[in-house]
Amino acid sequence: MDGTLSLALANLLSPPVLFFALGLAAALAKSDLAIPEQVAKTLAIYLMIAIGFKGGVEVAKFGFDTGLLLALAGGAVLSALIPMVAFGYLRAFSKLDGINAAAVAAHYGSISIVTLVAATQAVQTLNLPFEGYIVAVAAVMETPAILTALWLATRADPSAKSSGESDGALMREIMLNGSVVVLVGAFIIGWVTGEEGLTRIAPFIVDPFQGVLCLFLLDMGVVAGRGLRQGAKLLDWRLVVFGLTMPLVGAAMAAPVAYLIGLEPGGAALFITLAASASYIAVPAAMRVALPEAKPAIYLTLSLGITFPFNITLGIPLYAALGQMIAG
Amino acid sequence: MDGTLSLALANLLSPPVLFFALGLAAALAKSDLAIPEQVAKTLAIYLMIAIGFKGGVEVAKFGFDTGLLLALAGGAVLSALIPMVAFGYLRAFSKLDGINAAAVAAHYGSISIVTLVAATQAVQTLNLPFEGYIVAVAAVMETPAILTALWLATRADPSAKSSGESDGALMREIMLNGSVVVLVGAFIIGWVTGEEGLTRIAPFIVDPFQGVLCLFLLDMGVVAGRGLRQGAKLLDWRLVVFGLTMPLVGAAMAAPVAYLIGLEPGGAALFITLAASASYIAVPAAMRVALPEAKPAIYLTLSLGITFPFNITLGIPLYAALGQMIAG
Amino acid sequence: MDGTLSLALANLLSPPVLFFALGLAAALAKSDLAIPEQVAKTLAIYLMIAIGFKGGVEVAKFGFDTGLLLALAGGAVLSALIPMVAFGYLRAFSKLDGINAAAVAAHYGSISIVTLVAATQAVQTLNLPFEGYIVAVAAVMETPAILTALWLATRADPSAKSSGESDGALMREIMLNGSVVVLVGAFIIGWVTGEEGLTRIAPFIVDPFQGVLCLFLLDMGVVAGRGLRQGAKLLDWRLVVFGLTMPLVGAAMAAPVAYLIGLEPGGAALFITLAASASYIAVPAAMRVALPEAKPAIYLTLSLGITFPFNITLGIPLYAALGQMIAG
Amino acid sequence: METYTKKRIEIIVELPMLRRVLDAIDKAGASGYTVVPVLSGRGTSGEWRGDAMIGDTGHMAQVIVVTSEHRIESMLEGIYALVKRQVGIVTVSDVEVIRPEHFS
Amino acid sequence: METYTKKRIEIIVELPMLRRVLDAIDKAGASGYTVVPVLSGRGTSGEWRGDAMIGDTGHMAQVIVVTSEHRIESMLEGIYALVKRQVGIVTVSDVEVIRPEHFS
Amino acid sequence: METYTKKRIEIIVELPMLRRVLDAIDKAGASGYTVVPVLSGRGTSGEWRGDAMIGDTGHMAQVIVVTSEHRIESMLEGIYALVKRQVGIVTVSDVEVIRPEHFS
Ligand SMILES: Nc1ncnc2c1ncn2[C@@H]1O[C@H](COP(=O)(O)O)[C@@H](O)[C@H]1O
Ligand SMILES: Nc1ncnc2c1ncn2[C@@H]1O[C@H](COP(=O)(O)O)[C@@H](O)[C@H]1O
Ligand SMILES: Nc1ncnc2c1ncn2[C@@H]1O[C@H](COP(=O)(O)O)[C@@H](O)[C@H]1O
Ligand code: NA
Ligand code: NA
Ligand code: NA
Repeated sequence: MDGTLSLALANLLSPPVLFFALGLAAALAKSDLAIPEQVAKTLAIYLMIAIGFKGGVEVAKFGFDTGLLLALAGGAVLSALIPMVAFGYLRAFSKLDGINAAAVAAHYGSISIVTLVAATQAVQTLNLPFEGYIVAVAAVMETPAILTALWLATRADPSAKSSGESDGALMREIMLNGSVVVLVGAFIIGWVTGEEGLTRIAPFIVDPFQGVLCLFLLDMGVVAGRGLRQGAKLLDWRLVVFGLTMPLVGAAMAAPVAYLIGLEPGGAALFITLAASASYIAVPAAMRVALPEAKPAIYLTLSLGITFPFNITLGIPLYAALGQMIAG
Repeated sequence: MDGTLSLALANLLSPPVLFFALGLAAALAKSDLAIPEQVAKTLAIYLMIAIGFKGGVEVAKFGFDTGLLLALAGGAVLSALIPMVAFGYLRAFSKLDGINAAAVAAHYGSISIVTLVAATQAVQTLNLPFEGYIVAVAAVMETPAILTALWLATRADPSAKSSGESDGALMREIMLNGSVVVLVGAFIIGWVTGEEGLTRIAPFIVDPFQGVLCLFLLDMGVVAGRGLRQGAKLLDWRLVVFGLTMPLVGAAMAAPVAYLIGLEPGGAALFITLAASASYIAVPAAMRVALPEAKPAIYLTLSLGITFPFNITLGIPLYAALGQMIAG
Repeated sequence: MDGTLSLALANLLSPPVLFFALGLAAALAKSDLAIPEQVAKTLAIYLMIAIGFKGGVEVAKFGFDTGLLLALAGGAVLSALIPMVAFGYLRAFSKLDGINAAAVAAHYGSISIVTLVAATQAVQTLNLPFEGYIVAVAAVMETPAILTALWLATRADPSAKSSGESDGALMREIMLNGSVVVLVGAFIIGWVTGEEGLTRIAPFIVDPFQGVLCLFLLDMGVVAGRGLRQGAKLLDWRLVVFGLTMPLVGAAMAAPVAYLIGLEPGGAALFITLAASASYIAVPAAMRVALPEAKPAIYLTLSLGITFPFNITLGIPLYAALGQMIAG
Repeated sequence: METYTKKRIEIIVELPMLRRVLDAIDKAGASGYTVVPVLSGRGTSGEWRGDAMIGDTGHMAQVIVVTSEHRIESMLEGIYALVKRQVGIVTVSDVEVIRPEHFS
Repeated sequence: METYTKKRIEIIVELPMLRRVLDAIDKAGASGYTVVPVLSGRGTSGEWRGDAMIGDTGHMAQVIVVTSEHRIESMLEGIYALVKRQVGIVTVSDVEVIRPEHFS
Repeated sequence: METYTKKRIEIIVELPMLRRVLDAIDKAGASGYTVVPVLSGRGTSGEWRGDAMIGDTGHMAQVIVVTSEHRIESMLEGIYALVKRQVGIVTVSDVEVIRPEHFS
């Protein structure tokens, strides 16, 4: 426990988290600080390449076992189930209507890559071993949640879904989404080129990685801060409570799965982090197309303004402790 | 003196200055060379983060003394006083009217971070010790000059200031300006995380720093060159003389202050550089709002096209020599 | 021969080529993956600076001999002659009319810097010595091809050239093109500052170079893939054959020249690569102005969609082998 | 120089819907369109700024279509069907063009 | 499809003044606005190019406001008070819209 | 607030031709122009997307010119001479302005 606390503190005082806080504070103080759009998009691609490639190299080094398949299956199932729990939680506890509850639920079934990146840093700092294929699990967890949420929404209100759009087309669009393609592609390239490939591009994707992450989190802080300023009026205390506790629910659902798969301590921590994290890029865009009546200000503010900061600061040390407990 | 000369030559033939010259030459030759806007903005943020963070780490390492407070106060006073001298100089020597003279004066009281960055490189090359908190002094020197200039302008022409704008709102806007926030924020983060934080992100903010500076100065060269092409017709020889000598006036005013504060040789050189440098981002924007009648082509061309190149090439070696003299 | 094959395989499985393939595949699968425009432009400038600077440093280190002048002259002559051969080839073999054939021919006389960059990587991996001034040769080879092509086009159809535009103005525009200016400028700066300059900025232009190249080639893959999707319908099998064999024709023309100049094995390989590569930035833009009737979808698809991928994957190992043969 | 009267439709639409709107424009028979970036905006669904967002949600673009009067009706219907439950606005104005064969 | 006549105001304004112009638009009661980036331009105060500048001074953006005829007068006055000493231009034109409830 | 009638010309032109079009506008006596970026488009010469291109070929920009009626004729001719063999479109519409002295 003491270890968890000191880890939490170390995490809070690490440069990435402090830069996130700086961005958040700047936005709340109405500073015009912002990373230009095109650069922010490129930083996101960079993070995908770096984490995907390194994951692939790990797999090339240590090979892979049935664990990979189990983890992929476990991740997909979690992504599909978590939205049901989230939906039930919201309908029982908050005042959200069916459509908005379904839209929010989709976000929590899906995942946040930046949260995974930050967790990977923490896990490495702690020297916890982890499976490189977790990034492949992340890719698999992006989309099932959306299908569950659409099903929940149409059960709640048959007219909820925007007409004329087949689920298949939407799924295809999300899975061909640039970030997923880069993540999976870099994973495969890392796998194919292995250590030798890594040596060639390490000065680009390894050495400056933490610094780039700081810059990206500075921007995420700005985005979260502005989102909070815009969206705060739509969130009552019940929704805030949901945004702070739903990650724990996801983590609790993922922990036994991680145990059953037999993941390493670090791998379990990352797997749990994926379940606990919420999407803020792919799922919101899908919701705009498929459930246009759901309010983006609600789901985006929850995911970006409440859950993301929670995970980055307090969640990750917790999931790391959890991973060590169940797999240690 | 010989040392100064050889230092000046070394400075002139250093990659950053040569890339600046390349950009300048390209723009004067009407090449379409340019660093895209969003990237240039990001490079500026990068420079702020790097210099701020490293300054903070220095303070974490060596602690700080009353020197910090003295330097902050001295910087603020200089920023407020230099515009008066500049205004008097312009009114006596050039043909500028009161409003334009006040607007130009504001720029010379405020500072240029890129000049500070370049000076820091020079000071490090010379192994001159300097106080990390100089970057905090830079932040403090951004704004007082603007207040002085507005006061000078309204004294010269009571209708000069754009109506309906309170000075306070404008000052708030400038102090919440993205670059100031990032500079100060990174300074604090560097201070908090210290050497350990630096180790983590040094491959991003330390190792490639000079290369990034080259890219940024290439862009500054282009900007200065185009500014010169556009604005040259508005500058007579008197204004050119002002642009080349006003930095020396600022330096002369700062040197005794640096001596009194008791700064180290490198710190004195940087302090003098701040006083000698002229703003080209924050102050021009403030002038557009507050003194719309003043001609941007005059103040921008002076600051960016005359004084910045002078400082980057000849000024910095001079200020380094001066710093060594008064503190050596 | 065996060495060539294993080199070809190693090249195919290197990170840069695999990232190119990833971009290509993503675009063909209609993914929305893309590097934002302003960033892609900056990456191109970065590559120019890096390759130019390093070339200049090589010249500073080893001095230069009459080889430089011979290589410059040889490059210029090749650039002017290759379009004639390409034009004859196209008129005899394909169904392109005179104007389109001339426009395509211009591209093959000019050069592709990214192909040169990739070839330089290969040559370095093989430890083949090469002359640093090859980058200057690249700059000289950009434009002569355009003049030849315009002459060919007006011979084929006197009304082909857009009226009112003097060739001189167009040439000036191309030679002041941002990338040429940066390439040549960085070359000179590298030359002037030498090893010492390189030490200062190596962590920016040397260490992360291959990684940045991967990112750039990812983008090139996307561009090539989209180009293919748009332009495929305009290319019949004859044009595809041309796009795959014309680089070999260029290589065959350059090999004896490289031999006569007496280039080192790596230098010969790079010289041959220049001749074998085709322009896709400067020449297309010039053609839009000077030969507006020629179809961009034809020349761009050939150059970017057929020849560039061919060179990057199979061509370069071949040219490396050729270089070793004639200079070994 | 002779000019011909056409209609200019300008649609401000959220990025996640852009592809679908462009497809509707194609289907309505327009010979072309142009997409212009948008930096920031305000409307009934609040204020936004592109550089303070991550992802496409809430980020608008502007689509310009120049087309013949007789296509307007069906085009507006196709677009309206798409955007009626989304944020976004549509305006139509008169313009003169010089190359009528360029527009259908 | 029924359309309704509105006014489209387009304002080209320097970035340092943008926030103030948007506030004036809000105050004049418009239900929204859209800001579009500008790359370069020329006017009485000379020629400029965004990628050859540093900072916001001299860099323009374009603001689009669709609003009702009856708000035009006061809106133009508010904007004019702001930009009369600045660089920048304002144009007004007629447009048809399909969702009138969207605009005030 | 009094307004004055002017013409607004909007030209969508390929980047390699942009400089030449701006020069033609200058020569025709307009007091200014504004260049706006374009993200993507479709026309008789196919579909394109700026972030899937390298170089300026096929990449469009939009030029806006506000000018007096009497200059339209010669300006359109100058522009037409430039773009008639290129891709690109030109539209003209009526606008009101508030500062007539700003436009020639
Ligand atoms: N009256 C208006 N004038 C100009 N743009 C508007 C207007 N109303 C809305 N918009 C644009 O359309 C977007 C969505 O509007 P809304 O659906 O009302 O939230 C806004 O963010 C603006 O970019
Ligand atoms: N006649 C015009 N047509 C289009 N844009 C213009 C015109 N005049 C000025 N502008 C734009 O407004 C900016 C400032 O104009 P000015 O205040 O005349 O210097 C210019 O840089 C252009 O972007
Ligand atoms: N009808 C249209 N409406 C709007 N923009 C168009 C139209 N036709 C062409 N364009 C724009 O002009 C560019 C070139 O058109 P084109 O010359 O027809 O290929 C296209 O890529 C579009 O950006
Ligand atoms: Na999740
Ligand atoms: Na100063
Ligand atoms: Na060639």
